[in-house]
Amino acid sequence: MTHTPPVPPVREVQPSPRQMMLRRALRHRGLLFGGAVMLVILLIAIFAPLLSQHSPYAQSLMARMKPPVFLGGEATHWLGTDALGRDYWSRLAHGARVSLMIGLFAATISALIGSTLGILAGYFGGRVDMAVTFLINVRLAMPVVLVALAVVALFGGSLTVVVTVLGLLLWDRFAVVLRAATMQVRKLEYVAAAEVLGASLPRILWKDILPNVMNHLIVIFTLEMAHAIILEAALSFLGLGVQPPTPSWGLMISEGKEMLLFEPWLITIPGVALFLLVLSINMLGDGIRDVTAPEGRN
Amino acid sequence: MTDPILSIRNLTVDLPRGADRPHAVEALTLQVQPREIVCIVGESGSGKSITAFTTMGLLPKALTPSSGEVLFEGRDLLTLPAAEHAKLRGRRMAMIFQEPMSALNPCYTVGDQIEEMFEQHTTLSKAERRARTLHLLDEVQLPDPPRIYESYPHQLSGGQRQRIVIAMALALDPALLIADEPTTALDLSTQAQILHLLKDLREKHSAGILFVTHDFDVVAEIADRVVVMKQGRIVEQGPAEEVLTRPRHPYTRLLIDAVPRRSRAVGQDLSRSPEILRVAGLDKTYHIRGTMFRPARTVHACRDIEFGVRRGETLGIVGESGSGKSTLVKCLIRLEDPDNGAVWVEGTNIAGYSRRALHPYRKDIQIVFQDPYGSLNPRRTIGDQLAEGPTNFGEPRAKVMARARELMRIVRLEPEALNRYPNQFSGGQRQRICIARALMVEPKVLIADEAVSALDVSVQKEVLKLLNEIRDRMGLTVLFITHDLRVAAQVCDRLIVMQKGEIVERGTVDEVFGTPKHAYTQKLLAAQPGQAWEVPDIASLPPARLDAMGGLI
Amino acid sequence: MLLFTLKRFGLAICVALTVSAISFGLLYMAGDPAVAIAGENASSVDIAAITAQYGFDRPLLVQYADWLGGALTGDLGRSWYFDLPVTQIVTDRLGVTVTLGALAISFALILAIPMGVAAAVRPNSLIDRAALFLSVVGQAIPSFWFGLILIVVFSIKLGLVPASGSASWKHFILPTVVLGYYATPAIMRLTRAGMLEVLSADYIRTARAKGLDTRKILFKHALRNAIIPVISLAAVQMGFMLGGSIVVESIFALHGAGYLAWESISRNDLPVMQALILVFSMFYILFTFLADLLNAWMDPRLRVG
Amino acid sequence: DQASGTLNLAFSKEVETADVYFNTAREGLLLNHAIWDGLLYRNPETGAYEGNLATDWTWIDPTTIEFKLREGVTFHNGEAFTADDVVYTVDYVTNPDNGVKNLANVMWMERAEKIDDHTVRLILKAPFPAAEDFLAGPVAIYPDEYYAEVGPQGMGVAPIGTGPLKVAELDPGKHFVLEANEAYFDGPKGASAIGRIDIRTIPDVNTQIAEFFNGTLDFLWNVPADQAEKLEAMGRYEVVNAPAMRVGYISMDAAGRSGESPLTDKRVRQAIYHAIDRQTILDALVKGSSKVVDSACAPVQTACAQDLPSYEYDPEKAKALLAEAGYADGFTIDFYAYRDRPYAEAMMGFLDAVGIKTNLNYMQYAALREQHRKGEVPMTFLTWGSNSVADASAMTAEFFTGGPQDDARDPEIIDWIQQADSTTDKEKRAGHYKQALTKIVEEAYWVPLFTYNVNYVLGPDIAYTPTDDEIVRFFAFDWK
Ligand SMILES: Nc1ncnc2c1ncn2[C@@H]1O[C@H](COP(=O)(O)OP(=O)(O)OP(=O)(O)O)[C@@H](O)[C@H]1O
Ligand SMILES: Nc1ncnc2c1ncn2[C@@H]1O[C@H](COP(=O)(O)OP(=O)(O)OP(=O)(O)O)[C@@H](O)[C@H]1O
Ligand SMILES: [Mg+2]
Ligand SMILES: [Mg+2]
Ligand code: NI
Repeated sequence: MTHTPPVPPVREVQPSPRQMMLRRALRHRGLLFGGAVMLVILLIAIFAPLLSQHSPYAQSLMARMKPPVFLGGEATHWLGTDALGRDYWSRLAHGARVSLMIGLFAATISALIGSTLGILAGYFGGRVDMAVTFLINVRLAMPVVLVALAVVALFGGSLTVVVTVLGLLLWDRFAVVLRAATMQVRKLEYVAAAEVLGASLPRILWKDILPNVMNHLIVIFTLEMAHAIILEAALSFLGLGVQPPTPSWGLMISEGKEMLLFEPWLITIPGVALFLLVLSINMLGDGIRDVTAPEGRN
Repeated sequence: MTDPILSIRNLTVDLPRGADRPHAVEALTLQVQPREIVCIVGESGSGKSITAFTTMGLLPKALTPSSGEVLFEGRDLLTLPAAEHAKLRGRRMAMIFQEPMSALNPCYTVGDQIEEMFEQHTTLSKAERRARTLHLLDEVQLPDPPRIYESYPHQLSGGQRQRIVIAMALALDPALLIADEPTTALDLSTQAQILHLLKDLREKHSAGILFVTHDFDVVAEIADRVVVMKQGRIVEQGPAEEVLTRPRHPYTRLLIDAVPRRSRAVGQDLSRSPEILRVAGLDKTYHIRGTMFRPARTVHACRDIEFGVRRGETLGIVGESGSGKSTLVKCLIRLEDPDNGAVWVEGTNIAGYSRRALHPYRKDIQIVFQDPYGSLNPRRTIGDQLAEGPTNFGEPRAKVMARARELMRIVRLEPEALNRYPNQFSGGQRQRICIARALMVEPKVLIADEAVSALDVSVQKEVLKLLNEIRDRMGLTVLFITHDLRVAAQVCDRLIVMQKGEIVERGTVDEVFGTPKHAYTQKLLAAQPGQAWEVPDIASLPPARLDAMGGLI
Repeated sequence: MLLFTLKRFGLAICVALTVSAISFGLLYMAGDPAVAIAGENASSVDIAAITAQYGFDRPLLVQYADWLGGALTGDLGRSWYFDLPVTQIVTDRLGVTVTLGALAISFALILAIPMGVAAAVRPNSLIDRAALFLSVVGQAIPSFWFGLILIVVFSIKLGLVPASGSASWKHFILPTVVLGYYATPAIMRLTRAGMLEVLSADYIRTARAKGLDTRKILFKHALRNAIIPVISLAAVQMGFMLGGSIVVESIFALHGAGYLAWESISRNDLPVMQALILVFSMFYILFTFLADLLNAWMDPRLRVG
Repeated sequence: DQASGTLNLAFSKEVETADVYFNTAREGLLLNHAIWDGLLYRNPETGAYEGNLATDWTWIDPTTIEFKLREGVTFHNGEAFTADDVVYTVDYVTNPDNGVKNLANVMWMERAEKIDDHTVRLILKAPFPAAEDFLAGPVAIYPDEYYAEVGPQGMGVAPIGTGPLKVAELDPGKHFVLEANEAYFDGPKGASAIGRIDIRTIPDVNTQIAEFFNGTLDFLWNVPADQAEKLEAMGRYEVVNAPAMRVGYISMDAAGRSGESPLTDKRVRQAIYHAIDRQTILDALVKGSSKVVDSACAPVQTACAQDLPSYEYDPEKAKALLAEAGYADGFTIDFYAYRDRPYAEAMMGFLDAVGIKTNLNYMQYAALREQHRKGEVPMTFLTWGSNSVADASAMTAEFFTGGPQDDARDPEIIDWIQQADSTTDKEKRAGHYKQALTKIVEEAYWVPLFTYNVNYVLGPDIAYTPTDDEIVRFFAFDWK
């Protein structure tokens, strides 16, 4: 055998991971739907002041509970007014901000706590893992709704308190999933290779572990974001969520619930909005999970 | 000639749209006679398993047979209703799979799982079923059948499990037995036993066996006839003796040529060159914490390991799975901390160094791992990963990238590949990239831990050649870990043989393979399949002639 | 096994202790409990008397040790509100909640497992899509909203079932649906994913090669393996449900532990809250423990050889 | 409903114990009236006090009353009612060691003395003009032998009284079944026309209304104004609105207990008074028979003067006052509340309009009261129901006599109220109260808002006339 083998060409057919992800994303119906709804809500939240000519706080006690246009109301308040005569559309639009903010911040706090714990436990194993597992167990054993209610009841329900409490209570899934994912990635040989090549610990965590557990992180982030939004609504429903007159959707449902049997639209409108938001976040999360399924083994 | 048991004619199986080729199997024709072992060989992805699955009626939903026929006992299986086909399975045709570890349901005793065959296909009473099962267990040479009968799969070794699967397959005396790489996952001595068992059983049960493998040594050991496949097509078939010693098709020749020889052209004399790495008294014990339901135990993965390697030398480390080979190298590169012992690299003992103190010595020893898919980070470009090492040792980016480009050329990849991601490369290409990555920091010692085990023979050959070249060109010292004795013989200067964490034998290749002293080494050597087969010298064969379609004339 | 059980038990105690310590600290940090005991219309005179009577002027640690000592002997103190032993109140209310939780988890399992299996057997089929739809929608429907809608439709409009209370089995229908529906998506997804994974496992291929009929393959070989993680999840969900039945109980006026918890929060009845947090966490620990045992029984790999 | 002969009612909160001396809930007071009797009875129509367990009573001196007890009365368990029961009850509840919860209800009594089996004397600690009202309200007479045996806990789960209704079943906090007391004496309350009353606890108003629609509840009370309007509009149910003794008010930290605060400036407080359109809130949200008040007590209460100065709704004037006080640009302040969130929000809207930004802290009553007592609350919306005691002292004494909930700490007011409460001269008393109430308005220590009202909704086959003291008299129901 005398000939040298030809230089094997790079497999042109295979696009880069990012291109593949994008391609899959564009074919994923759930992701597109979730993304679109989410985008609309996001835009509404951002441009809330421009989209409504009334202030969400302006009361008009003589024009209470005016029905929305589709139930025979007037066009000035096309979604009607609430029990204090405030414009429902304006509150809904501004409420999108609050709900998104609660979801984002609470999920961010828990992501920071949970993924740090999870990644450290998964990477180091041994005692660190035991300690983290214990913490996770403690956290799981605490009844979330009960503790959240108690804390909000005792410390008052400002936005900050609610976000912090939810953030401090919802990190378990981050920790559990990232711990498992990190353990898996840590066993892979490229981590060993990086170590042998003299990479420092932070560098390995940052460059080799984090990017490869990122898809889990994002998926859990969306789940917990939805979870936080629903929980806040539940707290508000029980009267222990954020403080009025902040226009949170949960609060709107809680205020509208009083008239459930007589003016059902009062609770239906924010209820549907909340449902759509949570639905879109969840679909987005599911989509991301499908789309970012780690490629490699074809 | 008697009637064939199985006769596949002109079979074509379509792949789903978007696959890299339109057909998994194309225009395939083959026959299996009673008491005949027909081996299908070919590289990964050539359609061997698909052929087997089509016959069994176990094709994944995505794949559909589009033309041809599969005649079994006079009936065309492709047109047979699924329910009828299911009735044949297990009773008239049976199958053994590659992965014994996962082929059995972990939730039921193996006795129960064998008995299911009788339950499904016969009307035997409970007691009879049990008796027949115990008999089968005895027949596949399992010790203490009543105990095995009550065991769960996880309580048995891989070889034992494979025997259970075989027992299951033979339960109802099928006319056809299909074995899809049944020994690939087993170690040498177990493989030898299973092959022996199959040969015996063919006689006793008068079944025809379709045996799928990619290992020519196994073919040489058991095949009556050989079918060679490439990309879904049969390129050559004939009696074993004929195909193995006088292959006619270039592809068959390429494959056989790639089979490592059992000897190596003697390299340069190294007795004068200085010792670059020395290991002494190295111990490593794993304490496995008792998990929820299992008691704790300790494993002595390495015990009192001692050896030295000279500059430019290739030291082979062989031994069965679990003998401690990987643990040893992990201790050398300090992915694990040895419990005891010293590791001298050019006179510096790095065994006890802290992480920080070790840093400058890191680049002296580099490693290439087995799994071509797991050893590259899928989220980083090749260039970024190649640059990792030198960057960590503070080299300027420009210089690093220049070197990366050069190394890409050395491992025969285009420099543009640096901007791509691992998923855009094949397994063999990935192994080259890993070698390049290891070489980026200009190591003194390169460890290859089963670096070619996961590759097809032809690719394996390329990579081995590359390694050889690089070693000679750069004066590298190589620790070559493998369980494949052929490979070891071909690339190593000296060998050490490990068993249960200890070195049981050492010496030059000729010493170890020619006059093994330790019983374990002897056993290992004896278990090699196809020893009678002398790999032909392809260059000396007459040139092949092909028709326009790539078929033989 | 025994050793393991003991270890698990020890761990469980540690977890429960930590939970109780955290909640104790948290609850006592905010405000003077004496006011809570005195109640809405009490005057200033009453409050001073109560502070002394209950010993709220002692250091927190002493109070905790006191409480813990009592808890170990089954004495969780007296409710400030009802002035009855907490143990009595809690055990009294727990019945409804445990019944509800058991019904709800059964409902969820009965709904989710067949759907999950059906979805996995025919991926991308109509039933798979329906299951997926149900699970996505189920995750997004706030349970309080769902509960109110059910009352309006099934109780007021159709008059099929009572709206509130716990007097007969009929009263449990709506709460069971609301609470159970909440756990359904997760269980269904896990069943589906587990079945999909198991169905592509080698031993299923072996079973098919043996010529077994589909029913046997699905139910004997596949489901048994796929169900193992579902058991753990169901245990966790059941634990969550007990703690999370607050909303459902308050809507349907079920006087269970969840409702008691919520009321105790409004009443600042710390001994009861404290006990409930402890009880809920104990339940969670108990369920996960039972699930582990059940799994060990189901999965021989987890048994001691 | 009538068919089953059972009247179905719902409490919206759990009652901690049926022993009325150990609960402070409104529901407890209702049970008190149904199961027990006081010595006296206040006729809800005339407001006059009538004999109940006592047939006759005379003031011997300002601190001694002598009662002639009704003869032939028995408790539900058959125990005869005598002077011993009165003496035992008074001695028990006034003994601080027994830890009665509502001390204010009983601590004005010193002791009781038995003269003979049916004559008893009550000795007061000091002259106490509201004594008759308390004796007609919260002070129930217990059976001495039974109570000595079972104590508060036994009484809590198996109450025994002399009242028109007796307890047939009791599940603490959850469920009460009352039955008519066939042997009830011929007193001012009258016997119960309905044989059986079933009271469940249903916290959610919607659920209550749902059950009401289904006919599984016969009567609702405390129905919020909006829902009551809708129910009335349906035409099938009778909705009755009755005034309540509860008064809503904003208390401001004039004494500066919570630290540096704009509210220490009288002009700022007056501005707040001017800024809130109480009438509009009342018309839009509170509705019913409520009235805007300027008194720090309920108009129905004795000595609660109504001809007081007032501040009309005038946002411009409010702004001017603020500017004068140096807050032309307004300020931001914490605002606390514990109930009626929409009312609070409405007030916040009005304050916002004159430049006062408020951060709402909506918390549980216990927590708010605790913080208020510590003097950490600059401004809060509170209400007070006076335990249905129809006397101005039930409110002013609690909040303007220098106690921990006194945000004004005005020595003059403290003095006037103390003088008023230690005299039995009705004229003088009224005079002092008027002085105090006037100064509270002038200094704008509080913004008294409005009285509350209660909506009662009657099922189709129910006959009942609600009263104006927030007390549902279970024994006064009848079928149509
Ligand atoms: N379920 C499937 N869906 C799509 N393509 C498949 C599927 N299974 C196999 N293939 C494709 O069919 C071709 C033949 O595969 P097959 O499994 O028969 O290869 P093989 O010769 O058995 O290889 P190996 O030695 O790796 O087992 C390959 O290109 C493979 O990618
Ligand atoms: N991290 C670990 N923890 C516990 N036990 C381990 C660990 N790594 C290896 N072992 C055990 O140590 C022994 C030696 O393992 P090692 O991986 O070194 O074998 P090997 O010779 O490389 O086998 P193979 O050929 O399968 O790669 C085995 O019994 C293995 O189970
Ligand atoms: Mg194959
Ligand atoms: Mg190894
Ligand atoms: Ni060649």
